[in-house]
Formats: sequence, structure tokens, C-alpha cells
Amino acid sequence: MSSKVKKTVPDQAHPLVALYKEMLYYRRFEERVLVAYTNQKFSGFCHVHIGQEALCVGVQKCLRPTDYMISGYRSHTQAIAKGIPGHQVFAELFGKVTGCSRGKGGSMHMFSKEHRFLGGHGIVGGQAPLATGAAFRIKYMKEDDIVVCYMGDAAMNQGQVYEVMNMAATWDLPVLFIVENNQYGMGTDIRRTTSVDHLYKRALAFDMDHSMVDAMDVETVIQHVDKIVKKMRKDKKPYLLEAKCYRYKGHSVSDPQNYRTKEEVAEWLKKDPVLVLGEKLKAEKLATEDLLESWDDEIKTRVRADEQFADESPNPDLSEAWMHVYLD
Amino acid sequence: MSSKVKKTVPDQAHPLVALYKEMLYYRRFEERVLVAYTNQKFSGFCHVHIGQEALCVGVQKCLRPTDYMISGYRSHTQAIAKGIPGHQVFAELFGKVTGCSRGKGGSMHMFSKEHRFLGGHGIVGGQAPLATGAAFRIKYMKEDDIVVCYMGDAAMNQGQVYEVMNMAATWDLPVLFIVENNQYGMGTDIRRTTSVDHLYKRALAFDMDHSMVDAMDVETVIQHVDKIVKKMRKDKKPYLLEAKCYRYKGHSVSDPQNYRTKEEVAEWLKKDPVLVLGEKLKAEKLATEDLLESWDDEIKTRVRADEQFADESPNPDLSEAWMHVYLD
Amino acid sequence: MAILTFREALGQAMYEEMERDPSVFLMGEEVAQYNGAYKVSKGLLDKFGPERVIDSPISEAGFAGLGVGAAMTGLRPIIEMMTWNFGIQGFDQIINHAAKMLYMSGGQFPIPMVIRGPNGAAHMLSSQHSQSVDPFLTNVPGLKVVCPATPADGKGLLKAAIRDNNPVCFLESEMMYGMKGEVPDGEFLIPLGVGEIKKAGSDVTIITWGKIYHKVVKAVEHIEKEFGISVEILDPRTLLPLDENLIFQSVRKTHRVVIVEEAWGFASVGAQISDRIHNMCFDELDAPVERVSTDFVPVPYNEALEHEVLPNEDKIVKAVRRVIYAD
Amino acid sequence: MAILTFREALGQAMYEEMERDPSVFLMGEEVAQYNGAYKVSKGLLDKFGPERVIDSPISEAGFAGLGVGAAMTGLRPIIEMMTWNFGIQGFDQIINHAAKMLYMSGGQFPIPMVIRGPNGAAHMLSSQHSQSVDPFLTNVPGLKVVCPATPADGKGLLKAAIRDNNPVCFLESEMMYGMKGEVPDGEFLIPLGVGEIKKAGSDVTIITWGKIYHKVVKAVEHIEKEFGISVEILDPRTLLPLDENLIFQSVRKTHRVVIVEEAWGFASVGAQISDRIHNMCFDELDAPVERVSTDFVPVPYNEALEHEVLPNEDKIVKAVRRVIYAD
Ligand SMILES: Cc1ncc(C[n+]2csc(CCOP(=O)(O)OP(=O)(O)O)c2C)c(N)n1
Ligand SMILES: Cc1ncc(C[n+]2csc(CCOP(=O)(O)OP(=O)(O)O)c2C)c(N)n1
Ligand SMILES: [Mg+2]
Ligand SMILES: [Mg+2]
Repeated sequence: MSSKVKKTVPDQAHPLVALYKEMLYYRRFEERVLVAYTNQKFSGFCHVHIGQEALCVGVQKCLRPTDYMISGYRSHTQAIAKGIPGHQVFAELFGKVTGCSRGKGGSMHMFSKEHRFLGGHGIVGGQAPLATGAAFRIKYMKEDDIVVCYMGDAAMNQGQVYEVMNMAATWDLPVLFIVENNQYGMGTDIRRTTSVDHLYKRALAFDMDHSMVDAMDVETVIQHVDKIVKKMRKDKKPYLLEAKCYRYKGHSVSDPQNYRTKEEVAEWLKKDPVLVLGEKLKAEKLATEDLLESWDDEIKTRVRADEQFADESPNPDLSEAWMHVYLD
Repeated sequence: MSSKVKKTVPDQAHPLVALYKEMLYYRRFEERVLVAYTNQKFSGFCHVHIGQEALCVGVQKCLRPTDYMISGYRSHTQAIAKGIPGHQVFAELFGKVTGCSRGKGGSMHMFSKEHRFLGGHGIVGGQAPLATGAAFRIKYMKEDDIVVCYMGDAAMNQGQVYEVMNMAATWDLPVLFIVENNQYGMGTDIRRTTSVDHLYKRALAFDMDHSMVDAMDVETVIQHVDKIVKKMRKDKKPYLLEAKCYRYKGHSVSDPQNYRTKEEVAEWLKKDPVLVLGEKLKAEKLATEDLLESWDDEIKTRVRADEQFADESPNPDLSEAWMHVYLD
Repeated sequence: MAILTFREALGQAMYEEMERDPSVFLMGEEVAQYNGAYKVSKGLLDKFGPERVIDSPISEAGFAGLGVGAAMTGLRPIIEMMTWNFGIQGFDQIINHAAKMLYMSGGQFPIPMVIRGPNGAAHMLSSQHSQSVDPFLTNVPGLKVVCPATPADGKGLLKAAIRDNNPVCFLESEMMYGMKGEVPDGEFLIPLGVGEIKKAGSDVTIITWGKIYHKVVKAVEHIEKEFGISVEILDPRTLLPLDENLIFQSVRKTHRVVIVEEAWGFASVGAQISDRIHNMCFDELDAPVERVSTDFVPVPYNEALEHEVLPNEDKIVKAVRRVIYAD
Repeated sequence: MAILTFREALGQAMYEEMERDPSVFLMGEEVAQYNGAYKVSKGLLDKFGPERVIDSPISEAGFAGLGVGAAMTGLRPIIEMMTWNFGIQGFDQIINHAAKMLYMSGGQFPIPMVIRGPNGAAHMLSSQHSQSVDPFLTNVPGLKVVCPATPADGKGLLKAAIRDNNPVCFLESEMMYGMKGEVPDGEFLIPLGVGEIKKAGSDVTIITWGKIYHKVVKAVEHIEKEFGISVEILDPRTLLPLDENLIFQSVRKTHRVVIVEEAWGFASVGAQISDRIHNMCFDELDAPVERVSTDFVPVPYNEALEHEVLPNEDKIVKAVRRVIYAD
């Protein structure tokens, strides 16, 4: 990913531009989601990824469509990155039948068989065994896909995560466990609920490959993860990646955030992955302020269209309540 | 534990002699238990400690009566070491009301409130959270006891063990987690179900103190564990000790043992903790062959008395079936 | 008497019991610094300090078991499950350890512990966050299971649960925490195992508990006004042990029963109560017992679908009309 | 037809299905090299190799969930729980994940998986090894629950369970593995959800399943000889979904019912069946349904005590006499 090329006319085909636009799209998407939630257009829990966009954009660049992905309840943007159209995600938030889970899953349960996005799960850590099962399938079928399993930092205190890290390491199952370490599990600083300074140390219990990456910078993420994925395709072994990041918003919409200082937030806001890359684009003459603004307008229009689709979509027929309990 | 002193008249007060006799007692006790089981004097599961005597004898020497102890379903000898009279353990095997659990627990569930033996538990790994709770109590009450938590090697693959190791490490709870690594979980070589060569590596996930000890030699165990316990009383931190040992008998009585070679067993039989110490006593002139034999007779008599007590004890009254479900 | 919310009533119960008995402590996710995910433990950290009000890692099996071990050695833990959906991860410790410890130790190790948290569906949380665990827990001897419906009951029962010498599973609801009601000050305990006639009536008995009670109250207003049927509302409050006598008495009076519960109805507490009534009051019944429970499907996210599958007023009204053979 | 033990019949079912469909695999503790803790999987490793017959670590939550993930991606796992007592550790994966996946994904991810192992008490294994899980599992929509009583049923139902597209919990028993019976060769499937009248009779219907069926058979011999009562024995075989029609038909014939189950009776499958019968056949009943289940205490170790609290012949006989008002 070279960003050294300098031109006087901004090169909109430059890869960094695409990365920027994608991150900006997720930023605007999640912002719009928050507005819709605040306006009571939907309900339930709502967890957004604002501040953590660099990770899912970067990781996705290292994957191919047949790779599997799974995540927790904070996964709107990951679902989109994996291929689910944004309007289907928005429609799912509104509980519409056009949503990627037909309105039965909601914010926490985005699914797509087509795009191999195995969900959106609500039980902290519960996705890790599922990911390991998908990796088992890959080995069983002698394929060379991999499984990306996103988890929060607090999920690293879940016993079932540990159990399957052991199995993946013992049986060489290609799961890339990615800890999105945004440093808090709800209102709890992760340092208060574990004894280690770095969560990648969990891998030491299993002699599992591991490392940490600065997940506030999309280029760093791509460089780092690309190597890991290439290695995993060859050696088929699992990997634990600690991705250090920060969530700018509350845990969910109702969170008063008394557990962290304004100074801390301000410090991390300086690393805003979208803004920083925007500045870089300008510095490297890949964009101008005007261009950035026009992209923003484009993207906002796109997000509005996503929402409009959701707005205009029908609710599932009531009969759907009794469907999909069993498959014949 | 000096064993350098040499005398011409055997010094029966020498500490090694007591250790030997205690191990021999457990050996004979468990042998008798197996005979009783084979003669169908009791039923259910029966797991014995033959070959693993050095550990529980050695560990016990480093403790004081107010320390807590907890274990799995293989715990007859640990229960006795902690203070429960052998005849009460035998009576429990026979389901008698004089048993240490009034005949309601059986082989897997020895308990004594008086001796702070918190059981005998049947769910692999289930004792680890309980141990951590006892250690929590110690901290809560600002006491300086410790908790010894015995677990099998295979229990190290249990998620709840991992969860509480994290809590113990985070909150400085004085649990001494001891993995009795007899190298097999039932018929499965532990190396087939985990990716690490040494189980103490589990501690690395939590920056927890840890080490390994040769648990076939009681003196080594005492030296090693004594230091750990002294340290724990001061720093109150948990510790993971991998105790390498070997079980000479099958997992339980019905086990055909096809999963290991006769050669392997023979190799480990050379390290028999009881025989080796017996030889040493003779070599160091602390005992003669005659003396060993007379001790053996004494001990066999004692074990027969244990069994006789169990034999002659009454069954619980049928009404006990409906007691102890709730405490008013 | 003060007017308190359900959450305040529960918080007060914990506060008073912790003040009364230094062996009581509270552990769970977010219970301390955050004052509880639903603010039930508000103020407890400030008052009792971090030794007694402890934020746990997300390790439900681990800290449920830690509670059991602490109870074995003389403490009286209150373990908060952020919701009972996650409490399922602690089922091995609750079912295999807490419930059986006293018995298999021949009476040596009682487990005086409360495990509490919201149970059942809240609002649009979809399938994994809407599980009712009362059918599971009540099947296990050694446990007690409590499910209060009002702030006063919440306080009185929680205080009794904390003083109880057995593992008590205490089922609350996110939807109820904000509800208000009169709550007696100070020493006010409701014995476990004692139900209450919440409203006397003569034609039909509705047996219900927990937050669905409030839907029943609304439905009953409608029924009495619209159809002139007099309804008795019976809340067992404790599900295990169940106040069967109170139930049988009411049945002998009204001869018709509807059971309304939030859980799924297969092998549920509702099924149990129905079985007991039929067995013990067979000749007293003018109609078979009717039941309302959540439709036998996972709870969907979509609001209309969710409303459709949960017990709602409409279903309660219909069941009452069925049991009096009005339709 | 061959005479096979229950364990052989189950082994044969797995063998045939694994031969038929390469996506079927077996995972569990000791299932491969040791040929199964109870030898149910004997010979499968030799035949199908270590890729398809896999010894797992003692990580019930982990490998239950691994099964769910494998099923989501197209395989058909058979997960063996050494016993269902340990399966409780996997309840989060079974209840929160397997059962709800198809639904909350809007129909995209079916979970064709079998979770099987012995259920209930064996003999003198004390409290932690004697749990019956049928009341828990049947309360959960999305699961199917099967509990066969004979070798032939074991084979036919297990084959059907493996081909089913839903998570099926399959409840066996250590005490039954050695029992023998005629088992049809090859392609022999019993559809899930279909019960069977094991013995026709006219005075009383006994509904029972799993290993307690065999105690019922003995008790019935005694009852018919001693008291001249004609007993019909009905085995639902699948508990979820339940063959209610078969049950109601039999009730309409005999008008008297005893339900005999091994689980504790509170909020159990027995309670459920009783409720349904009373509700649907109210006017057909000559007496309230009687029930026999394990006394509401943890299972004790001592042999006499254990016998006393488990359902036994004596209790069955007494219940039958109660239901015909003989005592
Ligand atoms: C097993 C379980 N316990 C508790 C919860 C409630 N809960 C939801 S999110 C959350 C915090 C998780 O934090 P983290 O894993 O760091 O993810 P983040 O929200 O920061 O992305 C908790 C405790 C749950 N969903 N599942
Ligand atoms: C959670 C759980 N799963 C499975 C079992 C069945 N089981 C009993 S002992 C055992 C093997 C344990 O081996 P290990 O921990 O090494 O102890 P050892 O028997 O060698 O002392 C198994 C699988 C159980 N009791 N609990
Ligand atoms: Mg986090
Ligand atoms: Mg072992």
C-alpha cells in the first residue's frame, strides 16, 4: 500500500482514497443509526463502531469473499464490510422484512449466508466456539479459507473462548481471533477485570501465534493483518490478534460514560482514523478540502438512501413470528 | 528435610519415616478399596490415587489445619491427609451413615467442614471456582490461610478454571492451583487435547506465578511446595503448580488401559514413590527390610480396621433421603 | 411507607442487609463503579466499599462458582447476573454445585447465596436476550426460586432471600425496575414460599407472577368492566417452594383458573401448577385450567412480532373467556 | 433383524449415517481411541478415521459450540456428551445459540446437529452424576428432544435425528446400553415426533419414556397379574415435539393415566403432559392424572436411599392403584 505518490491533480483511484471513503461511510452510517435510535425509529440495544472503523476496513482488505466472519453484538460495519448491503443492515435495525435477518435479529444479530457473515451474536464470547466450528469445517473439507472472529476485550474473560482457543491450537484450525480492544467492557476498564497488561498474552496459554496492532490506523492494520492471513492460509494455524482501539461513543446509547475522563477521550480523538486519514490525503495531495466535502456529501446521500430503504420497507408479516423455528 | 543423618539403629522418629508410613498407608488403603470394590462391597465410580501418593503427603506437610483444600472425584487420600479419619472415608465408600458425607456422597464426594476439606467434586474443573470462592473469603476476612485446589491435567481444558484463574490473579486471591498431571484424562493422553507441552503455561495467560514439580518424590514436593506456600502467605497471590506424576491403575476400576504401553507403565513404576523411599530408608539405614515389613503389617491392620468400621457401620435411615435438601 | 421504584426497593433491601450483616457482599458485572447496568446497586459501592461491592469480569460460570465457594466458607454472597440469559453460563455451578452441595455433603455445607438479575424478555432485544429461566431453575431441588411483581414484594422477598440459608434464584425484570409502589421502611421481610391474593374475586382465579402480573392487572380491569366477570389475582411470589395451599384455596372458591406466565409453556411452572390443581382439585374444577405463556418460538426482534408472541392482554382476556365458556 | 444391544444399535445408526453422508462427524470425550466411555462409538475410529471421529478435550461449552459453528457451515455434527450432567456446561451454546440460530437469522442458518449422551441416574453415582435434563431441554423452542427406550427405537430415532435439519438432543442411559432387543437391519428410520403404543390395554394408560420404561414393564406385569388391571403403555419416544394425538387417543380409550418419568416432577415433561391431557380430555378423564417421578431431592449415593428416591416398581404400582381408585 504505497502512499508515496504525489500528484497535483488528486488521484481518486488511489487505494487510500477508497479506504478513506469506506471508513467515512461507516462513520456516517453509524451516526445516522444513532440519530434514528434517538428519534425512536427503532429500539432494543444499539452498539456502534464509531472510532473503530479502521480495523474492520483494514481486515476486510486482507480477506477473500469465501472467508468466514463472525462477531458480537457490535457489528453493523463489519457486516457491511463483509458484503451485506448497508440498506439491508439499516432495514434490519428497523425490524423490516428486507433486513438481513428478516427483522427478527435486530442490531445485535446481522446475518448473511450469502456473504458468509455468521452473525452478530448477543452472548459475550459465544461467537468464539461458532468460529472454531466454521474453521473445523474448513479443515474437514480441506479448504483454505479462514475464519475471522471478532470479540471485545471483555470477551477474553469468557471460559468458552479459552476452551476453543485450545482446540483451535491443538487441531490447527484457521481462526483469526481478533480482540477489538477498545479498552472497556461497558463501564469497566479492562485493566480492572484481568491481571495482564496485554490481552494477546492469552495466547501464551496455548503456544498460539499472536501479536498486537494499532487499530486506529487503517494502513497499519492492512500491513499487519495481510501477513497474518497469508501465513494462516499456509500453516492453517489459529492466531490471536489484539487490536488496540477506542470507542468514541458510549457502550450503547444509554451510557452516561462517567467511567472515563474527557481528557482520555480527547487524547484518543486525536487519533480519529477517519480524520487522520483525511488529513493525510490532503497532505499527500490525494484530496482537497473541497473534495473531502463532496465525498462526504455523496456518502451522506448514500446513508440517507440506506435509511430510506429501511423506512419504506414493510414489516414482516405477522405469520413470520411462527416461521423459522424448525427447518423441515 | 535432611536425610543425611546416618545411624546404626534405625531412627524411627526421623521425618522420612513418617512420610514413608503415611504414603504406605494411602497405598494400602487404596488397594483395599479396590479389593472391596471388586468384591462388590460398594458400587458407583471408584478412582484411586495409587502412584500419586507423594503429592498429597508432601503438600499436606506445608499446610496448617486452617488452610482449605478441595479436589475432584479422585480424592480419598487427600481427604485423609487433610484430617478426615480413614475409617470415615471407608464408611463413605460403603454409603454408611458414619461416612464423612453420611453416605450420601460416596467415592467422589468426601467432605469435612471440621477439617476444611471442601469436597470431593464430580464435575471436572468445577472445584476451581469453589476454591476461588474460599480464597475470596480469606481475603474478605483478612485471614492468611490459603486454599489448595487439586485438579487433574484434563481439567486444565475447562473454561471455568480459566475464568477463575483470571479472577484469582486479578484480585490476589490465595489459591494454590495444583494440577495433578498424571498425563491422562481417562484414556486420553493430555498431549492429544492441548497444544502445550507444559500445563503450567496456562498461568502465562494471567501473569500468574507458576512452576512444575516432580511429584513422584515426596521430599522434592515438600521442598518445592513449602517455598510456594510461604510466599503465598505473604503476597496472597495465586499460584499454578504442575505436579508431574503417574497413575498406576486404570482411570476407574473398569478401565482396560489400552491407551498406554506396558513399557511406559514399567518405566514409571521404577519411580514408585513408596518403593523408592523405602529403598532410601534402607540405604540411609533408617530402616531395615524387617522393619519395613513390620510397618506394612501395622498399616495393613489399620486399613483393615478402617474397613471393618465401614462394614459394621449402619446405613443411613431411609428418612435421610429427604434430609439436607434445604437448611431452615 | 415510601413510594419507591422496584430498583430502589431492591437496592434498599441489599443496603439494609449489607448493613445488618458484614458477611453479605455483592458481586457482578458493572455492579460497583457503574452502579449496576440497571442501577439496582446504586450507591452500594460508595457505602460499602470495593471489598464488598465487586465488579466482576464477564465470567458467569466463574463468579457463580466463586459465590458458591464463598458461601461454603461462611460468607453470604449476592451474585448479580446482568440478565439471566447470561446466567445460563453459570448453570453448571448453580445446578450441579450450589443446589446439591448441602445434600451430597451430608448436611455440612449450606449455600446461603442469592443469584439475582432480570429474567425474560425486555423490549426488542431479540432471541438471545429474552429467555425466561424459571422453568429450568424450579426443576432443581435444593434451589429456591423467587419472582416478585411489585416494589414491596421485591424488597421483602430479597431481604428474606439474603437471610435464607439456601441458594435462592431471584428473578427480576428490566421492564419493572422503573415501576413505582409503596414500600414499607426498614425491617420488612416476606417469607419465601408464601403467595398472596393480589386482588380478591369470585369467578376466575388468575395465577401469575413477575412482570406479567402487570399485564394481567390491565387485562383484568378490562375483563371486569367489559364482561362483568369477577377475577381473583393470585401471585405465588415464590415459585419454589410453591404456596400450593393458597392456590388450592382460591381454586376451591372460584372453580376456574387461568395461569399466565412469561416463559414458554412446555414443561413450565404453569404446567406444574396446572397439573397440581387438576390433581388436587379435580372435582372442584368447572373447566380445565387455561394457560397463557409465550408462543413456542424464540423471541423475535420486530416489535409487532414480539408483541404477538409474548403474553399480551388480548390473550389473557381470551383465556379468561375460554375458561368461563363464554366463547 | 438382528439382536443387538442398545449401544450396538446406536453405534450402528451412527455407522450407517456416517457411511451415507460424508458431512456427518462425531466429536466428544473418549469417542475415538477409547471407543467411547460406554463403547457406543466402538469401531467408528477404525472405520472413518481421526478426521471424522474426534476425541475432544473436556470442554463441553467449547465443543458444543464448535458443533453449532460446524453445522452453520454445512456439516452435520454428532456431539457426544459423556453424560448430560456435563452437557449442562454446554447449555449456553445449546439454548442460546443452537436453538435460536435459525430463527434469529431469519431462516438462513439451520443447525443440523445431534447432541447425545446418557441422561439421568445410573447406579450409585450420587448427586452430580444423576441429573435428568429432559425438563430443561424440552422448554426450548428450536430444539428437538428424543428419548428412546429400546434398541430398535434407538437406532431408528438416532438415524432420523442425524438426518434432521434441527438441533436434536438425544437422551440415552448408561443402564440401557447393555439391554438387548431386535433391531431391523439397514435403512430403518423412525420419524421424530411419533410415539408408540408399546403395549395395548384398556383400563389405564401409562405414559413413560427412556430407561424408566423398563421399570414400567416390570411393574405392569405385576399389576396385570396381581390386580387384573389392563394397562396400556405409551412411549412418546420424542418429547419435543410431542405426539399429543397418540396420547389423547389412548386417554379417550382408557380414561385413566399415570405418567412415569425419571426426572424431578416439578415443571417437568410429566407436568406438561398432564396439563395437556387435563386440558384436552377433561371430560374423558375418570380420575385426575397421576404422576411418578424422582422424589424432589438430589440423588443420594447410598443404594437403598437411591432406590427409595428414584421411580421404582412399588411407586408405579401404587400410582396405578390410585388412579383406578383401588386404594
Ligand atoms: C455472557 C454475557 N454476559 C454479559 C453480557 C452483557 N454485556 C453485553 S456487552 C458487555 C460488555 C462487553 O464488552 P467488550 O467485550 O469489551 O465489547 P465492546 O462492547 O467493548 O465492543 C456485557 C457485559 C452478555 N451480553 N453476555
Ligand atoms: C465436566 C465434565 N466432563 C466430563 C466428565 C467425565 N470425566 C470424569 S473424569 C474424566 C477425566 C479427567 O481426567 P483428569 O482431569 O486428568 O483427572 P484424573 O482422572 O487423571 O485424575 C472425565 C472426562 C466429568 N466428570 N465432568
Ligand atoms: Mg470493549
Ligand atoms: Mg489425569
